[in-house]
Amino acid sequence: MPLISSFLILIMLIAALAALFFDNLLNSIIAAGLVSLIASVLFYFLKAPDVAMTEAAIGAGLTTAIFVLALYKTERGKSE
Amino acid sequence: MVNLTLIIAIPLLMSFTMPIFKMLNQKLPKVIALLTTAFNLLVLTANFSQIMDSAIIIELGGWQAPLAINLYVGPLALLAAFLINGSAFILSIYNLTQDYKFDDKFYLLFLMITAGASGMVMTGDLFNLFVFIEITSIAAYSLTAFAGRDSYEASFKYLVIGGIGSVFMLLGIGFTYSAVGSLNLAEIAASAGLINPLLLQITALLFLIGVGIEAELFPLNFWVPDLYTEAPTAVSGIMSGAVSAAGIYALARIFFTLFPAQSFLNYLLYLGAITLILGELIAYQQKNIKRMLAYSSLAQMGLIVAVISLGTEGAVRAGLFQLVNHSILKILLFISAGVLISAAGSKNIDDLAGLGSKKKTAAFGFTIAAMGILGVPFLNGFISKFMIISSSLNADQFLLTVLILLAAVIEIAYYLKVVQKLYFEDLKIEVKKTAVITIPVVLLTLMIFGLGIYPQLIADPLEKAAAELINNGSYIMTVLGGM
Amino acid sequence: MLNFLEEWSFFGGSILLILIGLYGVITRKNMIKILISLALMDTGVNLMLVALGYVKAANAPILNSVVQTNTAAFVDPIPQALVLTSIVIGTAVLGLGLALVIKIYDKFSTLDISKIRGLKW
Amino acid sequence: MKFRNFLALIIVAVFAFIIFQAFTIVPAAGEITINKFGQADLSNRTASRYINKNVNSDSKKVIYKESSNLESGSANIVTSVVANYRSFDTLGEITVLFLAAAGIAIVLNLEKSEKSRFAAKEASLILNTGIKIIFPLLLLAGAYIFIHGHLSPGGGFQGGAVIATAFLLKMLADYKFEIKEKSITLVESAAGIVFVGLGLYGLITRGSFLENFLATGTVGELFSGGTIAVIYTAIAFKVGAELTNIVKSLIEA
Repeated sequence: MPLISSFLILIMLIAALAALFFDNLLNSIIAAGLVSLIASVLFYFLKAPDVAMTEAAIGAGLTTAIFVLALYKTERGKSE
Repeated sequence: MVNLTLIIAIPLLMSFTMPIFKMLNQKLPKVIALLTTAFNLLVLTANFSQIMDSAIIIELGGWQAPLAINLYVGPLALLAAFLINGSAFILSIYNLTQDYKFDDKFYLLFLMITAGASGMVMTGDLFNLFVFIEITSIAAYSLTAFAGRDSYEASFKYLVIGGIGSVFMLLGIGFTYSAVGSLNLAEIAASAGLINPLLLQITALLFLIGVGIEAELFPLNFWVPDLYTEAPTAVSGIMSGAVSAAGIYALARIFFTLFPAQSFLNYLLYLGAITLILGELIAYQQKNIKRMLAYSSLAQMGLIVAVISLGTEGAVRAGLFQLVNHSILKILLFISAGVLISAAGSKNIDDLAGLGSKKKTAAFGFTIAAMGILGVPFLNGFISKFMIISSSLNADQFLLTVLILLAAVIEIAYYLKVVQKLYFEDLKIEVKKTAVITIPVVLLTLMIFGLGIYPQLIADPLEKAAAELINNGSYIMTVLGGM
Repeated sequence: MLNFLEEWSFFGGSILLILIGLYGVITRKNMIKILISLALMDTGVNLMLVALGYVKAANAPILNSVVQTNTAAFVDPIPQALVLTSIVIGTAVLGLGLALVIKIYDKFSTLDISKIRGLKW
Repeated sequence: MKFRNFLALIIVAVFAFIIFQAFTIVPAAGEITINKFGQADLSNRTASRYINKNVNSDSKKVIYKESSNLESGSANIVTSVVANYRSFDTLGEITVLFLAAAGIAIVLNLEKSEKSRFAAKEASLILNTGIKIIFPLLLLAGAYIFIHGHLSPGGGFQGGAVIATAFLLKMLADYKFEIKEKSITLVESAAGIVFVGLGLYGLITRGSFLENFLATGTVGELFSGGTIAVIYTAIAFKVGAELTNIVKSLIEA
């Protein structure tokens, strides 16, 4: 169990760094969504199913969606 | 006696209903805002004598005091709540003459910034404090953006720095809860002596970052000038008069009641002194009148924090008195400056030349308030300045005293520059039609003279508030009494 | 090794996430990336809070047909409740921030803060 | 540019140093500090009162589907904290969301610019049919989540978020689908009024804001928990409406 969670945390940190250093904003947003998604699995490991559900629905789902919407309202929408 | 929860509950109810009011009648939102703030003042007045006697604890949800969320309203909280709701009331009168686009949303945000700040000063629970800080800041971000144009950038800047602050504050809450096992301020204060000193320092730093943003403390205050410059006048007024007061209150609560230690207060003293001097120096160079007021506001906040963190009873009383005066004076300055700006159609101080003959009320208001800040005798600023200097001398802080006097000199220079422009230069521009602000100016001027000539009006609450702040034992006893 | 991982992975990971977010907020010039960094910080601190309330080999704080009584060991429910609140608040702040970003983009046609007057910091 | 990154690294390193120190503290005798991972001691935390449901009443054994008329009747303890013991925080939190929704609407509509709705102009048959099936299912799932909030994981926020997601998908897939702003506002306001109204009713009848005034029933039954279910329903409607409002503003900006 510690191995699985440590591995997930490692991936989460890599995804977080990737979110900062990707050139493409869409990739960044998706990486940030991945961070939230992994966080929600980690919340489940920490015996917090309520928080896991909220993080998955709001953090990983809706937040990513509004980021993408904002992206298409700005750079992506006007240049292409 | 009326239940003090209503101060938060009624504005909440009114904000939620505001869109419906707007559907009923276009004019209703601004009237509702005025009535709600008036109602809050009445509730506070009704509880005044009781609180002066002994602090009121209100249990929320019917749960016993230290175990769930409770409100704690002592003299200090009462003083701050009066300031906040009084500022909101006066600015609501001012707002009657203003027309905002989306006025239902403006007024619901305006009410919530008031309720959020009142909640900040009344709550007795650490996480609840965080929630109220967030309510206040989100309302402030949105209200800042209300002016359109350049205000979006100011709002974005504030949002980012506020977001970072809330993360650190939340981390501090987590550490505190993990160590103490409770979120109640009194319980934390009771076991603060047991916390490992290093952990205490780290937690205090985290809270300083979180709350220092609201209290406009150096170096977390670089968003303030932009915000005050770009936001609508009523918003600058409420931010300067109410929100920063709530921020100072929260800071004082954390560093006097929660983690009382002289070493932390010393750091606060340095931070406050730096804020004071930097603020005054930058204010002196400003050409934009609102920016000048913003930096002057920062400097005043620094002064108040520095004086309060001297930690003696006289100093705390002087600092609190200065806080009251600052709220009154800055609101008057902001609304009269707002009228002058719209009359001239420019924020540049040079363009305001000669307006003293045309916009008599506004120019009069600005002058009186400027005199108050400078500490002219018979105005309220004189007495608080006097108290501040004597208390800092009593505490053997000569350097601080010199700094305060130096700051006062710089203040005189830049405020008199504006007054001189208003009255002693020729009118160069075409004067535009503006709103009438007679009632708020008269009310505020009365307060300035009232407190200046008869300061005993407020002496008793100030004394009790200072005593409450310095001795946290009574706070702990009142909340945990039954345990 | 396993013990070390068990003890430190959650605390270390969440603090690192906060710090990565902080680094991003300070250094990134793209406004959307600044908000992404803020979201990372939020996630990190939420993870931290829940991890502080974790109890080894305890149950999720829900009574059900398997865990029937309050005498069983539970993880701390309070940080979980706080985190529920904090997640929603974080989303609210991000939404408002993105709305501001859209308007600023309308004005300057760029997301780069170094090219926007009044946003250089 | 390079200097800025270097400075940021130093700031981050300082913070890392400060914060990590908190975890390495070895407390002296009698001192308290942060608990080690997995070793939170609940017995002296407020949480134990919430778990044993003995904040106001005496300690007794709580048994699933047997104990009744407890001070807080929810089987999900997180729910009883969120919607009962600390419901004032929750009221504050939905207020934050409400303010954010209002702020977003202001910011995006204050100065009119040309608006283009972000949605699929001509949805394919598969997308159209898919969304027709998924939309009611998601609404149903959302409702299930918040109605069972006091029994199983989930509750008002999660249910509200799922409902908002349903509307988001519908708005993205169907260009003609529009929600009237007025109806969202009414739902938002009504749910908020219900929440505060519950609080005020508790204040009037029981003497404390947000105090529970309904029977709490038997732990684990659907009809239990007193006002928790009502509060969570109000929260779900409010969160759902607010998130939908935020998404709608962003889509139509």
